[in-house]
Amino acid sequence: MSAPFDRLLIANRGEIAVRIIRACAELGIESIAVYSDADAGALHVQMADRAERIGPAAAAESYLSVEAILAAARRSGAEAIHPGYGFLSENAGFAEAVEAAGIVFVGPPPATLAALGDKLAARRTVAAADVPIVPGLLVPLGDPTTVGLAEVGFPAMLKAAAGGGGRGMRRVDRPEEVPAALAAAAREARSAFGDATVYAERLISPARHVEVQLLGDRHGNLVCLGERDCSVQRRHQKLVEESPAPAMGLALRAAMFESARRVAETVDFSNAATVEFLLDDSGHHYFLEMNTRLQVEHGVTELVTGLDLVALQIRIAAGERLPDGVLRVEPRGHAIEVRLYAEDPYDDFRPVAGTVGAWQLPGGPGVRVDAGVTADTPLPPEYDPLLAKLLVHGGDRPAALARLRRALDETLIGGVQTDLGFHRWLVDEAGFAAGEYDTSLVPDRWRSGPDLGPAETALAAAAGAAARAASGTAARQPAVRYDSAWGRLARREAIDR
Amino acid sequence: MSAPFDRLLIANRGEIAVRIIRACAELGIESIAVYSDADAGALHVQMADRAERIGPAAAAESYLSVEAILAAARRSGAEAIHPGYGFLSENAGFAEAVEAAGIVFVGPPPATLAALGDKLAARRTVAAADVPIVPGLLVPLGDPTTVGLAEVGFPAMLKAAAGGGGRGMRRVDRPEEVPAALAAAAREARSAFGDATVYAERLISPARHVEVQLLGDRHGNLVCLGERDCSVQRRHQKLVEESPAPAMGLALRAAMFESARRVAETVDFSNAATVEFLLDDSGHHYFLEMNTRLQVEHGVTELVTGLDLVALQIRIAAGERLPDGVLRVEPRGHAIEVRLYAEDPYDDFRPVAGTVGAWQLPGGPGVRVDAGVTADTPLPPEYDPLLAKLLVHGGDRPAALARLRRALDETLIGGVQTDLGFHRWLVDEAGFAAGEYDTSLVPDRWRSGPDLGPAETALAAAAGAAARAASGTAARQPAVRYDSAWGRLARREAIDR
Amino acid sequence: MSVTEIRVEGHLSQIDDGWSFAWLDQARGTARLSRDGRSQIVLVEGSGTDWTVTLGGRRIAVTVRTWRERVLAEAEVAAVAPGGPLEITATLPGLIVGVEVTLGSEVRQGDPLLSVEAMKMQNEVRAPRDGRVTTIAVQAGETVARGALLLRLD
Amino acid sequence: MSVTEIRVEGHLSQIDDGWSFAWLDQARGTARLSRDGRSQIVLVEGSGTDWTVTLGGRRIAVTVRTWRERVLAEAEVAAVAPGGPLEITATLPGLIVGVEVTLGSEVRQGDPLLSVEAMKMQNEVRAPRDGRVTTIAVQAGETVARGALLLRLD
Repeated sequence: MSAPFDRLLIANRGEIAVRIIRACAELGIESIAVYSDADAGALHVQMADRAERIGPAAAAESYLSVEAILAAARRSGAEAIHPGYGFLSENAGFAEAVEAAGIVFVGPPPATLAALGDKLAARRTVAAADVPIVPGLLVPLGDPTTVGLAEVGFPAMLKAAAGGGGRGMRRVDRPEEVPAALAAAAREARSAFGDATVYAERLISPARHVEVQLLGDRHGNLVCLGERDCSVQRRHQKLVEESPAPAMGLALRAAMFESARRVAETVDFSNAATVEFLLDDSGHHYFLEMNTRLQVEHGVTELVTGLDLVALQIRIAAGERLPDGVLRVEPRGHAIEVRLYAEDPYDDFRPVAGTVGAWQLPGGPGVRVDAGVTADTPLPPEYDPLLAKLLVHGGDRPAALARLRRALDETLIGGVQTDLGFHRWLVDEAGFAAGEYDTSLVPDRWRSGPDLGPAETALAAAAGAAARAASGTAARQPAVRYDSAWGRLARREAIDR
Repeated sequence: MSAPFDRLLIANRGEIAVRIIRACAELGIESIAVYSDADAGALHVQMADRAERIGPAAAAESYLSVEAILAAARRSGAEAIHPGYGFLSENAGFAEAVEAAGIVFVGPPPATLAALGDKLAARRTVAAADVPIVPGLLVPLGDPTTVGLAEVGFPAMLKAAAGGGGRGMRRVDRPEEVPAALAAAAREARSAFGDATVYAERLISPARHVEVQLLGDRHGNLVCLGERDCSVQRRHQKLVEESPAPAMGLALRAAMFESARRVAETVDFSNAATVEFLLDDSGHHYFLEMNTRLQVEHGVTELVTGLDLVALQIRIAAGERLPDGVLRVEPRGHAIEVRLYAEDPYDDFRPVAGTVGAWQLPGGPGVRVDAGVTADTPLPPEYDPLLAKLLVHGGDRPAALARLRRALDETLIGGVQTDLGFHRWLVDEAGFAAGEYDTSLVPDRWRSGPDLGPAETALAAAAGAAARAASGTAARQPAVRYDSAWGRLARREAIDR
Repeated sequence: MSVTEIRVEGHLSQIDDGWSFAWLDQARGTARLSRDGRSQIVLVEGSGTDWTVTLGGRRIAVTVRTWRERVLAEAEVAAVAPGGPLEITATLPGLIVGVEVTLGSEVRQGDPLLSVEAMKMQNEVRAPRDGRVTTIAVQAGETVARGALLLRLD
Repeated sequence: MSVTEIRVEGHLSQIDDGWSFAWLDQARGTARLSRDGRSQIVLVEGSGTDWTVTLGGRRIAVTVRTWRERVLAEAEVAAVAPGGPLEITATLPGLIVGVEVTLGSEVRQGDPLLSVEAMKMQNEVRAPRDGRVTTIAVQAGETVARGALLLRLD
């Protein structure tokens, strides 16, 4: 099969840029990376066939600069641009500018991005198509707020109309909290999206966050590639995703798939998108939003379907038809993804800066890692602290969980605090292990994690003391043995090899 | 589900020991590694929960010592022993001694190992069960040889009755070559297996080497998990395996599966085994032998079936029934494995000694690596030079091949020559790419590989000269740029990051 | 090297018997820590007295100080402390085995004040600066908790 | 550093323009080699004059010698050669630009014998040992192939 394009530019960085570079390599397409000054030595730049500098470290002047990216595309002769996720991926203006430059945008049509980018407009459209939406306003929250909010009820969520990624969101439990929360949400929305419009939804709690993956070609074929449960979140942002969603009945799944299709049919849809829903504890689902791009967690769906979503996105963008094998695919087994962030889960998942030190990834059966960094990679503070995604696939959920536990135990990341310890805790957390969890898991059950236990303390003490005693010695040479308690001399001896 | 055993000892080393350790970790079983003095720092020792020394570097005194391994099992309280492949895995005496010690042997019953270990006896049994065997003798090649060989015809293969792994084999093209070849084969057979018995088969050429994976429990369930084409061989030993076998019709596949089942039914079979066949160019298949153990290439079948064969072996050994999902599994997509050996493909695949330097493995979708070494691992000359297995899975054969090419391009192994370059050549070799190849591929088409081309020479020259110029500089600091031809000064300049 | 004080996340700790430690890749901090035939890979980064041990993904600060380093560090703290009365407190929980000064004694920086047995080790508490002993809050044979007042200098 | 001779698997080679090279992990030999905006990761192991470059999994021996190292290496070869007449041959194909000796001259080790321009560089061929010039096989302006006889010393 001939390559869909000769050259494709990737308007992104980190692991998703690496993911798209790999897809290009497999499709026989020359990949063009772009990089800011902070990323000149980054992994995606090393791995691409070519790389184009697009500006200084600040995202607004590089990865968010339509002009800089289009100039790089023209310089390198790119025939297509894949935007990845985040940055300009859902920016209708960017997609339009790309197509105006005669370059193919790998994603839904620009008008579709525009229609779904306004979350409030999307609520109206979707509600009109008889898809259940989260109860709440269909118009912006105005002044006086009490009129609209009385209908919505409390607790409520204030949300940015142009929003996404958890920004511009505020929970309000009582009417008197509204003015301050609205001001804060509007300020955050204006700063993040340049649009201060805020609306209100009833807070669904407890709720699961479940999303449906869609793929459509430009010839009218649309396929629903199963769902993903993304309820493990901190700051309304996902940490863990799995497919199939635990304990979801056939009827509910069918109803959600039907809702997802209806949402897609309200627009001129093609390429890849995800319809997000909340599930309440009575088994009702409510449309949240439709993301018109590849999701971070697309690999979960790839593992259970055996498909390559990025390759399919590129083929669809080149005008190819979805083959029968894709339209009739059946999921197999169970897949889980955990996101490895440079964040401190013992301190409210605060992002941390620094440079990656050791970088040892797990291997063997059923394990996949999509990484954006490697040993000794500096982490620019300007960008998202996602280091890598660790994905596992097993015959069923218990097998996948056991594999995830094993894979996490094989992973060693030095230099910076990561959320690895959170994930390792999660695997053995009773509710998660049983598949019984919702979006309250992180705030209610993890909080800032367990205290350091005596076994860990003892191990850390031994390792630290031994490391100091052995710090002058060459690697693999002598071993240090403590035959005595704290305070005595550490002896060095040759290990028996 | 509770763990099948509390503790399991792995009577092997290298990548297969790591593979079994991973299965134990996922099953909740404590893993006990064994090691010779040459392996005290080896990866399998690092990864296991416990490790027991079993003797000096020589395999005969360590990994092949029944006494040393049983003593380690008793010391560590192991309830089961997994033999891996090679070493003692098909040794009926070892399996008997394990069971006599009250320990579970993870494999077929000892009597089955004995029955199938004698390749000549197996030929008689299998022929009696109406399974086609390679035409040739059913009795040892005696003196005078001409009587038996006249029936077989020329060219013929002389083979060790106790054989395996390509040892004790000789091709004879003319009657006058027989005496010397017979003496050599008998000598090699006696040295490798302690049994000089040799028989003769007609040489099937061209031939494909295709094998069928069987799995059976102790409750009468037997399942055929598809076939693997293993025709890419050097020295009658496999380098590459794939499933499904290219261009194999449904009728032939069904006939081979039926033959494999009949072979298994001639013995008291349970656990995992592989029935090997030769396929001639008229679509006939001939029984070669049945390997009563896990194959090196079992991962190929795991990728297309989604099963964990090692976990299933352990469950079967614990007396569990094969679940319905296993008995009715359907393969999906296409998988290919390439074996990464410390061998010089440019010098007749001569094994090389040394220490691994850089060790960068591929990642991303559809890639699996089972490695027995890591950066800085010394390679003991006493053992097989297999470093790792690189496996890929794709929607179809072209997708799997593209993925393999991409994964090989991401792999960097320093310190020793490997066969990586052979595999990279193979992916683009016209016959292999088309699925049209047989066991003559390596000797006829690769020989000792292509000569170094002008582009590689230029790149090597530039890299060597630049490395020397930059050898005093710190990593990631300055870049060296050649703005002039050979002979001028190399300038150092900061790279723009 | 004789190690006298180990703190894990700031808290005094001790090491159990029989650990064996070997670097795998010292430059990147990977090492193998074994005991009773069981081993695990740990990540240990740092140098001198300050180390970070990563266990199960959690970065744990470990301070490893010799007697000399501890005295110097404490003297440094004392040196920057403002003048006036100084309270000497127990840095480890332990048993007072000797009191070397009497009420009203004039002491010089570095003079021994008390002997405390802690974690199977006998440690001398020395004067962080010159001064006069105005309070002695403990006596030999008494057990003290961490942070307990031992004596005051003027 | 001025590089004068590069051999790939023993054969003289030259470097094209415009390569840029940066170590990624010098300890393990990974580096990035770029030209015209395209880059690839290469593995370069070794030190001093002897390097191994791994390309597509193939280990390729590369010798990088300065003029001085080359002369020393050749002198070493000559020094261990048995006495008697010595043939000086062209180590690179090139153009003879000057002959510094005449038939019968007595020369000392290190004396210039000829100038050869090769690969855009002018190189002097020096006497590997003391001796007398018994043959001059070339003249200025002549082009010689690698291995061609230049002159003989007795």
